[in-house]
Order: sequence, then C-alpha cells, then structure tokens
Amino acid sequence: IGEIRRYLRDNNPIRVSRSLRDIAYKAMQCKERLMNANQREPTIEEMAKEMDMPKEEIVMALESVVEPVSLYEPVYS
Amino acid sequence: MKPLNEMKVQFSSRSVNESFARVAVAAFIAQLDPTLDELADVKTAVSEAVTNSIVHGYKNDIGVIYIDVKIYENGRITVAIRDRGCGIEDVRKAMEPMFTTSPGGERAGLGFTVMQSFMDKLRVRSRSGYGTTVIMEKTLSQRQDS
Amino acid sequence: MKPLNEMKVQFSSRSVNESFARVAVAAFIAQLDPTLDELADVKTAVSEAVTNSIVHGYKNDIGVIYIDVKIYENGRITVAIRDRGCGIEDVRKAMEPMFTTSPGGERAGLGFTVMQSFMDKLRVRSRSGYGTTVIMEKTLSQRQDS
Ligand SMILES: Nc1ncnc2c1ncn2[C@@H]1O[C@H](COP(=O)(O)OP(=O)(O)O)[C@@H](O)[C@H]1O
Ligand SMILES: Nc1ncnc2c1ncn2[C@@H]1O[C@H](COP(=O)(O)OP(=O)(O)O)[C@@H](O)[C@H]1O
Ligand SMILES: [Mg+2]
Ligand SMILES: [Mg+2]
Repeated sequence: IGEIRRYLRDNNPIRVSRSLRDIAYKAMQCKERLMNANQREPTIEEMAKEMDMPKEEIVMALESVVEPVSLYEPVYS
Repeated sequence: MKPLNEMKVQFSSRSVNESFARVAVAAFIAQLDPTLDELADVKTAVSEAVTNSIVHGYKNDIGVIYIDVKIYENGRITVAIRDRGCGIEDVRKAMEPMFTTSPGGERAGLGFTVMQSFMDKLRVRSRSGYGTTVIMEKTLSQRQDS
Repeated sequence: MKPLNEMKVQFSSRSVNESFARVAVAAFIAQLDPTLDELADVKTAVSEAVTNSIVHGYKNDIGVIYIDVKIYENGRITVAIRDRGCGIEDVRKAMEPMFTTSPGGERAGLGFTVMQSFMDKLRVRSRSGYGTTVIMEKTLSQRQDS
C-alpha cells in the first residue's frame, strides 16, 4: 500500500495552477478578515504580513482567480 | 525627474502573455504597498492596453510588446505600453468612447475609456505604420503609518 | 531552435527588486503549469543569480540586471541573468562549492552550487570589468492530461 501511495503521489504532484488558486482563496478570506477588523481595504503589505508570504507572491496568486479580460466580456460585473 | 525605481519588460504579443503582463506590472508596484483595489485598477488598465497591442496593433502577426514602469516620489507611477504595430491614424477619434474598428464585442470601443477612468492620466502617441505608445499615470495612496 | 514564447525583463539592482524578479520569472513559466517543486527550484536559482549580480556584480552601485526567459518544446526553459558589473576573474574557481569573495555569510559560497543542483544545466560567462551572464536550463515535467 505504501508503494501504491508513493506511486500516486509521485505521479500526482501538486501543480502550480492548483496551489495558486489555493493561495488566492486564502488571500480573499484574509482580505475579508482585515476589512472587518480595520473597516477599510487592506494594503498588499498588510495581507503579506497576515499570510506570511511575500507581497509579489500574493499578487501572482490573485491573478489565477481573475477571469481573463477579453475584448468581448463586460468589464463591470 | 529621475524615477526611484524602474523596470522594463518585453514579450511576444500572444494572448497567453496578457496575464503575465498584468502580474509583472502589479508585482513591481507592490513595493509601494497599494491596496488591492488600486492594484486591480492598474491591472485592468494594463490589460486593455496590452489587448489593444495584440488585437489591433499586431492583428494576427506576432510582434513584441514593451512595458516600462517607473516609480516616483509620493506613490506616483507611470506605465508605458508600446508596440511596433500598425499604429492609429486618428488618435483623438480612437479615444472617443464607443469608437472601435472591430465592432461586435460587448464592450467594444471602451478600452481607452477604461484606461482613462482607472488611471489618473492617459497619453497616447501613435504613428500610422510605426506603432503606438500608451502612457498612463497614477498616484497610489501612501499608507499613513499610524 | 526558435523558442515558443519569450520574455525579457530588466530592473535596477536594488534588493527590493529581488522578489519581483523571482515572481516575474515564475509568472511567465506558470503558463507551463509545472509542479510546485519545479517552480520553487527555478525561483531559488533565480534568487541566487540575481543576488550575485546585486551583491558581487554591482557591489554598492546601482546597475541594471537583465533577465531573458525562453520556453521551448517539451517543457524546456532557459533563464539567462546578466549584469554589466565587475565580472569574475576565474569562473571555474568561483563555481567551486564554498568559494566566496565575501565570506561571513551562513551559506557563503554555495550560490552556484544551488543553481547547478536546482536546474538541469548551468553555464556562466564572464569577463572581468564587463559583467557576468548566467544561463540556466531546466526541463519541466509536462502535465499528463488524463
Ligand atoms: N495599439 C493599437 N494599435 C492600433 N490601433 C489601436 C491600438 N489601440 C487602440 N487602437 C484603435 O483604437 C480603437 C479604440 O480602442 P479601444 O477604446 O480599446 O476599443 P476596442 O479595442 O474595443 O476597439 C480600436 O478599435 C483601434 O482601432
Ligand atoms: N554576478 C557576479 N558578478 C561578480 N562576481 C560574481 C557574480 N556571481 C558570482 N560571483 C563571484 O563568485 C563567487 C561565488 O558565488 P556564489 O557561489 O554565489 O557564492 P557567494 O555569493 O556566497 O559568494 C562570489 O563570491 C563572487 O566572487
Ligand atoms: Mg480595446
Ligand atoms: Mg551567491
């Protein structure tokens, strides 16, 4: 069983796309928390401190949950 | 005035690079500690300009898109996005809301309007046959350390 | 062989730009959807090379650091990191594990070793007084779409 598990793990490594979505999800939760606590939009540095992660990494993760803005989609949702 | 910090990035005009361009610009200006809303504004403006270079500037060709981001004192940034594509014949007309040379899209003709409203300033320089440069400026709120 | 996609980025050799550089490279190769481990490897190697350019290449001056990322078929990428700093007199010696010209740091002398072990290939070209180019190559595992 250990061998099968290892096989599955080795053949199913975590892909960046999934990890970015996970971080983005946590970032959105963190944003809500900070909004409630401070009654204002958090800055990226405040988020970075709270999530213990570089600002730039959070920026990159947040991009993964943004729908690509295409010419034929309404920009205001 | 000399910028405090600067970054330049260039990439081929493939649509897969649009989101890369957004992240590159946003990750660079993250050092100013903007709010998420401010980051989103800049990213949206960058998207519109980059999409224009891909779709209108280079049409179906693959060319190179150049972005230059400068950070000045007091949270002021400029973002210049340049292509060597077909250029714009009448810039003033192109910038009018709803003007488009490729109609059919849902929000066709609003790219420049979006850039203008999400950034503080917008300048467009273009020469037919030589390409287009869009220069946008915004002052990001500096956080009051209290 | 022509790359499938390419991006170039340049920025001043300020340490605030180091994490920007890492993310710029990561955001570009994210289009290949590599594994987390692979991306971490590339980011670590980029960090080491950029830090070297900042600390050794330009010392206390501010110069420009150039990064060129190319994506080829089958998940192969190359990352070139270049400075116009002081250069390296004896590259072979500089690449030896534990060799350093600024001793004292905790993991001093292991930058090139880290780049070598985290990437598939490493080439260093340098000329005293002219600068240094580090070219790294790695093949990222392709996702098995099942
Ligand atoms: N980089 C560019 N190169 C050539 N033409 C451009 C460029 N950017 C904008 N244009 C022209 O300006 C018009 C208006 O642009 P925009 O406001 O973004 O609306 P849309 O892209 O929906 O047409 C475009 O239809 C096009 O004719
Ligand atoms: N970009 C560079 N410009 C000048 N010298 C460099 C550069 N990169 C590396 N070196 C030289 O190579 C040595 C070894 O580099 P490295 O293995 O990263 O160890 P460390 O940075 O800890 O000294 C450095 O001490 C420095 O003398
Ligand atoms: Mg448009
Ligand atoms: Mg080093």
